[in-house]
Amino acid sequence: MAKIVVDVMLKPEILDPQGSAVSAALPRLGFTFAKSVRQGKRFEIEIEGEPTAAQLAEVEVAAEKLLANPVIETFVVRVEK
Amino acid sequence: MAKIVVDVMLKPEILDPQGSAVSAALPRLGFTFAKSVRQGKRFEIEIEGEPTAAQLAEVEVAAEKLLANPVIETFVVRVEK
Amino acid sequence: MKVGVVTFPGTLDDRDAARAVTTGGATAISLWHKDADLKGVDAVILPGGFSYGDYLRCGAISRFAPVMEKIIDAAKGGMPLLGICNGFQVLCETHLLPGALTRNSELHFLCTDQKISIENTTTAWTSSFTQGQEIVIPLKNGEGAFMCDDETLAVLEGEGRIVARYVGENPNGSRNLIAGITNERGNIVGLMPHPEHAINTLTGPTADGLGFFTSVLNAMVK
Amino acid sequence: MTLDTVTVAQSSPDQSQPFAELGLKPDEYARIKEILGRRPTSSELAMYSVMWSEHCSYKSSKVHLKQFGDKAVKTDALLVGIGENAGVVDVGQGYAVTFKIESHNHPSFIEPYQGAATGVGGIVRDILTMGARPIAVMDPLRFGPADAPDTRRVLPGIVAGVGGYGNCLGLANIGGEVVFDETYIGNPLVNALCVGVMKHSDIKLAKAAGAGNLVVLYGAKTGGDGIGGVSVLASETFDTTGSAKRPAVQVGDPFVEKVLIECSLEIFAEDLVIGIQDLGGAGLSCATSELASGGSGGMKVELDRVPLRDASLSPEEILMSESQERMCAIVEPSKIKRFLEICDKWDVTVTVIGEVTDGDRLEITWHGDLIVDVPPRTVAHDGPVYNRPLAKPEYVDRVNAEVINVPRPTTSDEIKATVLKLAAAPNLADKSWVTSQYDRYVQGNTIQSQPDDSGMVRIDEKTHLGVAIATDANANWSYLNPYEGAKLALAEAARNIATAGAKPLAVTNCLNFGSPEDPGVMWQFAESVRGLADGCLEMGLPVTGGNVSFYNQTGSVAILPTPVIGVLGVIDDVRTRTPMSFEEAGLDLYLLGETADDLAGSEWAYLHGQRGGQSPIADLQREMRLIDLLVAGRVNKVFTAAHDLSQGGLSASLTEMVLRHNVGADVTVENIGTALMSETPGRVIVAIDPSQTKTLGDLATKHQIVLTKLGTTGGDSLVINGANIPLTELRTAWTETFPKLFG
Ligand SMILES: Nc1ncnc2c1ncn2[C@@H]1O[C@H](COP(=O)(O)OP(=O)(O)O)[C@@H](O)[C@H]1O
Ligand SMILES: [Mg+2]
Repeated sequence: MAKIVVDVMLKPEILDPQGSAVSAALPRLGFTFAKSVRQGKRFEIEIEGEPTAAQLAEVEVAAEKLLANPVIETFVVRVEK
Repeated sequence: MAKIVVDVMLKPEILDPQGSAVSAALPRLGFTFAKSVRQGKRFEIEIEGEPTAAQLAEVEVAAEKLLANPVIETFVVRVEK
Repeated sequence: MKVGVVTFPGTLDDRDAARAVTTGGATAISLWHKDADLKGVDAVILPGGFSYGDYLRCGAISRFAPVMEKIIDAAKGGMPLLGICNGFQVLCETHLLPGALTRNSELHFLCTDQKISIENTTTAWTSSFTQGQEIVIPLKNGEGAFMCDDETLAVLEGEGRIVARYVGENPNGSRNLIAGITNERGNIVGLMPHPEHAINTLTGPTADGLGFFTSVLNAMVK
Repeated sequence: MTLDTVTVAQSSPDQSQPFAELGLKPDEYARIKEILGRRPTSSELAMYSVMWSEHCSYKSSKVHLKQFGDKAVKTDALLVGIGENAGVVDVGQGYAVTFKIESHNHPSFIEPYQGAATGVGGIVRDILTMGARPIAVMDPLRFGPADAPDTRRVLPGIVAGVGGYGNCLGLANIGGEVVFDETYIGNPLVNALCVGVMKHSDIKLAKAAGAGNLVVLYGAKTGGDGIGGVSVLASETFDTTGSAKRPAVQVGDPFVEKVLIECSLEIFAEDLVIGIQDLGGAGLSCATSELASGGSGGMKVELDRVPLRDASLSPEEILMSESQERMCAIVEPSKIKRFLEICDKWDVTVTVIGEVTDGDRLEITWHGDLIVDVPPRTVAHDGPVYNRPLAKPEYVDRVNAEVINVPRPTTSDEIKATVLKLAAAPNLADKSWVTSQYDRYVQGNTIQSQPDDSGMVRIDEKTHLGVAIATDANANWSYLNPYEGAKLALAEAARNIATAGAKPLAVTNCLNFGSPEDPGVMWQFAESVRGLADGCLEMGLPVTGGNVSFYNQTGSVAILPTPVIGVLGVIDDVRTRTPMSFEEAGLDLYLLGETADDLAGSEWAYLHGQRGGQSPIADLQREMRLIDLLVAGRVNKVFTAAHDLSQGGLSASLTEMVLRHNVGADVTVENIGTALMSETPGRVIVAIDPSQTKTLGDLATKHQIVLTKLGTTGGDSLVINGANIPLTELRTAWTETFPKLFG
């Protein structure tokens, strides 16, 4: 059984109020490490057996069609151990 | 400039309504690869320069305190190239 | 005239939309998300609510409902189509309208009596209003901030496709105070606030919303 | 691990069992053995432990709650009384209304968002279970001090949870309360009320009758949610440092619940169920034992058929799981096909898990092995009953003897400062930071919601029949005098209904208290119940149901006694309601009722750190005359507006009235140092057109209510005894408190 991960983030030019809220909250709690924070989504997809190239291609299609909205978001598909 | 990523997922025993909804929608669109889907959050934190061990430790603390809700969520901190 | 009102699982304001249609003088026909035909309706409303719980993204799952295929075809052929709130989100997900609706800038659900100005009275749903008319109708959503790239925004502004704008303080971070937009042809309108909850002063803040439902009576399928 | 079957239990009578960890006392465990004639199996032990917990069995409160039955008023309006999932009241025109409040206090402290969300989800299923369409919710909330850091964690989460769940269900939020006090700091109160409407013929009950009928589980799959939550959280003093028990956090899925509601209503409409029960606290243990004891026979359940979200769950855990959004129905075999079709239409998971038998046992098997064999009544209804010791706490006489010593405004500057200070007090300030996160419009029948005295919904679009609901508690008065405090809360809720012109009809309640093992707390509880029962009897209002929440304390400090009382009223034509405020100048303002020096337990005293003195004594006869006057005045169109006086007294009520439509008022009162802030109960401000002066006077005389002219409406200031408070300044004070505190 393997895990395919799809990371979905808002495009850089799209306003991210959630990320901004985190950015603003961190220094209030005394954390000063962050220059900026963006918040996105992470999908963990469990599949049966090892992922094939065809399967990964299918996940790409599903990500494009359903998991991400290409108007405002970008995504990355990868296999995680 | 480097990027620290914090992945936050619901604990496995906690119900994930969003993941279930995606799981249910995929086969309706003809995608049959997924045994199960869980949906979480991904934070991309930009920092100045290369991350130090101390900085990563601080991010861990911030994740525990702010980015994740330890009652129902787990998180992983990592550096991404 | 028959106006279809679609119910997806999790739709909430369908009865209200049907009531507004009736009050406006048309006949409301209920359409189920699994329906394969449009029951001969002359126009369609995608009402508000939390279809599929708003999970993933608002409207992202509903857009694939069987009934949507027919609606998309009919709307491309000129049938008047109004998406209110969640319906607007569905229209953006189907790409019948450009842009997307994202999280309110304050990050919580906001229910308020909102003043908007009607900026385009040539659409199928706004002909009963006068240009620049200011009305007050409820706004209630968690993800109502209209976002698009600069190019799209320029096109929308340039072609007068902003149907309604918020008046006063920006309630949710929408670009250019956009509360509603239309397609090039003017038959498809997406609107974030809820005119169906402002059809009388007994149950709504005003009766200002009725104009959307009377407008469509004048719009014939071309 | 081997399965602990009935056979195994019989052959290993001396095996030790973790009854104490499950919250059972040694005598309770002995009683279970006595009932069964053997030791319980681990599954049986699980069932008894959750069902005999305080939360499910009401073991400490039962002896007191009996009064609601014993002292009950005879009324034909009550179609279903206490005991079912919720009471049902006849509101005329063939309509029945069901309403109930429940608490979700402890889970909301641990995980504010999910705790509050699942609290709403649970009460909504109770209402649905009666056969009604849920139409509106309310949320009486209590928090620690507004500026306490933990309040900043808890309040936004709870509000978001109430909204997140309720909004997604399409239920209008028509009111609630937000109250701050130190005693709630480690123990916020999240009470949730739901109201539903149906036709008389649609009423459903929790009973499993007719051998051969099927037991059907539908809705969400069962997971490990909140296992042990019921018994652990409700039976033992809440202690965050306690042993590592199963996480008691349940996560709600409002979308699944919304679909479950629509699916159930369609099933009800086709009359496909004999009995029905929602799965709340104690999950399947509760649903199966209650359904079986509600019927005439027994029940057989194959537990391995239950659809699981987590395949590793043991049978004990499945029985105890509190996974949300599940229902259990009893269905005749001839109707099951249609039942399954409707579930399929809504994509709802549905499974036949057993059948009704003509025996008298509840038998549960796991892959064919018998793991539970009990008389269902012993689980559901024959739990232990405690007559716990009670004693009037030492503090009562001491604080009652204290003399209130607070500033009393006399000059214009002092009057203005007092009004502004009260307006900005967190307990009295504008709550729209909270309420704007709730959908008040959905379903299109909301006539009144915040900031009105009561919530009001239309239930028939043609006849305009409607119902109004208000919830109230005055914990400060209950602390000083729990007997009077409960009566006063009842009176206040009834008055809040009547200001709109609705007629009070029935009562629900949520009794939030500290540990019942503390005799002082038990005394507060007993006095509150006695007060509420006496009050309801005197006012002719039946108690239709409610909820008790004990163990609300932080360490050894109990919360203030907080009996939240909900009153439901009916109004024959919502179009004729009396609004809470005026939109025009030139109206006359009058005060109905007399003002005494009632600063004990008042907001003004609280703001000055004083909690002593004597609470007012409820005069329910006068309250009833006032209610009659308000209803008659509405029917005869005497009032332009009416607004009740409560926390913050005249100052707070005038503030709310003038800010509602931004129309000022000029009033003059005698004895301003008392009159401005006193909270004497039984008072209402009314606005009338001057042409109604004589009618109002006649009404007051007829109902023997003291009438005092206050002044007139108009202008852009609130002027009190010459002190000029511009509305802009007043509005700033009133509205900025919450955004400043919570962002
Ligand atoms: N948590 C809440 N949810 C919804 N409405 C609320 C809540 N808290 C307060 N409200 C509403 O705000 C208004 C003012 O509250 P409050 O001062 O407690 O009223 P009252 O004094 O009449 O009991 C009322 O309409 C009440 O229903
Ligand atoms: Mg009131």
